[in-house]
Amino acid sequence: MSTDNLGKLENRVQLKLLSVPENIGLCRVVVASVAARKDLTLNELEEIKVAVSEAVSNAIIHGYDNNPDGIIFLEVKRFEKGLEILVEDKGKGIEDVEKAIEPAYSSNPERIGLGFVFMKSFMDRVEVDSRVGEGTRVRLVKKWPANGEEG
Amino acid sequence: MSTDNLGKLENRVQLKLLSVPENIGLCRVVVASVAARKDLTLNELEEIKVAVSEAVSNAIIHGYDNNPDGIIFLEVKRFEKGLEILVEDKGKGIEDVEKAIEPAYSSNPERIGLGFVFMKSFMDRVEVDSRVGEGTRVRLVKKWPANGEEG
Amino acid sequence: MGEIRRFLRDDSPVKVSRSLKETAFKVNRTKENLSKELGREPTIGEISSALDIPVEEIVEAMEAVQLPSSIHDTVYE
Ligand SMILES: Nc1ncnc2c1ncn2[C@@H]1O[C@H](COP(=O)(O)OP(=O)(O)O)[C@@H](O)[C@H]1O
Ligand SMILES: Nc1ncnc2c1ncn2[C@@H]1O[C@H](COP(=O)(O)OP(=O)(O)O)[C@@H](O)[C@H]1O
Ligand SMILES: [Mg+2]
Ligand SMILES: [Mg+2]
Repeated sequence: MSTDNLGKLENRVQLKLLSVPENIGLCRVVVASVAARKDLTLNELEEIKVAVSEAVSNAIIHGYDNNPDGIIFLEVKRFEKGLEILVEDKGKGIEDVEKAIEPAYSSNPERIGLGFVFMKSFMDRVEVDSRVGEGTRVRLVKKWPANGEEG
Repeated sequence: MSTDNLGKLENRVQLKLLSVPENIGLCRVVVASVAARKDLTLNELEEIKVAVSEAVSNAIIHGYDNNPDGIIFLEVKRFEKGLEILVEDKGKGIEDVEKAIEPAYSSNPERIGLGFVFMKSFMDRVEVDSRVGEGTRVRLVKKWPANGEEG
Repeated sequence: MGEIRRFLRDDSPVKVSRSLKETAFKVNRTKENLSKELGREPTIGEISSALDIPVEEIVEAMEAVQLPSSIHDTVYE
């Protein structure tokens, strides 16, 4: 697990929720409210929300095979210089992480396999830690961009 | 602790957050997104949000004396027939709960002492469990009102 | 305690929250106007001060009018 120097911790929220699809929206709202700094643009906030949706929907769809009784852990930490998000499930885990994060790879032939591509393109750091039969943890880091007049 | 027959559990979310004022808004949003699935009116949803704000701001202001390092626990459970909310702090606790919930009582002469009045008027059940030096737990229950055609 | 229910009565169902939709509409319009004016995308803070709407409300409104919460929702449903 890498460290990023993100400065002082400003807020920290941890959630434990059921793996039901409606909680994807809840995770988006929670992350957006913690992240919503005045100097972000709406597009940047939207990108962070998309990255979180992808990680949480993976936990539900793949980690727990759409079983609504699974538990998802979400942690959001806002620092002076950026945001750190952890999404964790105790589901089936990923056999080959390298392959899973390849663009257009999906273990389900009906899916498009772009979840990790979105996470990587919208966040500054994406780390996947997974063990078969134990679960998966995705760490997402976004450094605050320099926006606005000072930008 | 009383039991209410609220039927089948539909969603459950647990949060652990820092006692910073910005998290009052976060708790409102979380409760609103879990609650908003039902045939509630905007006004009823707004009342639930007010009750949660009062409980969470009490934890911050009284429980932790505005110290931002305290931990607040929020649990929201949506059942078929109603909503259950727990707000917990590990702060200073309440010496005399009976007195604390009296209308217009506040331990701080500059405050108006209507927090519990709002909670009681907007929710169907308000229970306070507190121990000096250990903390306070407030349980709020709202039964879904009979709105619309079935009403 | 009925007098405590001092809020503007709004008995419209939650799912079609008109006020949030209106906020989202205003936010999008202001975002476009400010983009032209500034020659870049405005920040949430700039939109918030232009409309005099708190950041928290902007965030909530933008989420409320969101389409599928993941590109996967369509597949999932
Ligand atoms: N939380 C998870 N648990 C188990 N497997 C996962 C998890 N997240 C991702 N995967 C695996 O990684 C693959 C690629 O994920 P992704 O890029 O989001 O594409 P997609 O979701 O469309 O399959 C998935 O098909 C799945 O096999
Ligand atoms: N979480 C808490 N921890 C400690 N004391 C509390 C807590 N919640 C309420 N109290 C006590 O109960 C009193 C009444 O609360 P409330 O009705 O919300 O009025 P107010 O917040 O305006 O004082 C407070 O003044 C405080 O002494
Ligand atoms: Mg995916
Ligand atoms: Mg109070």
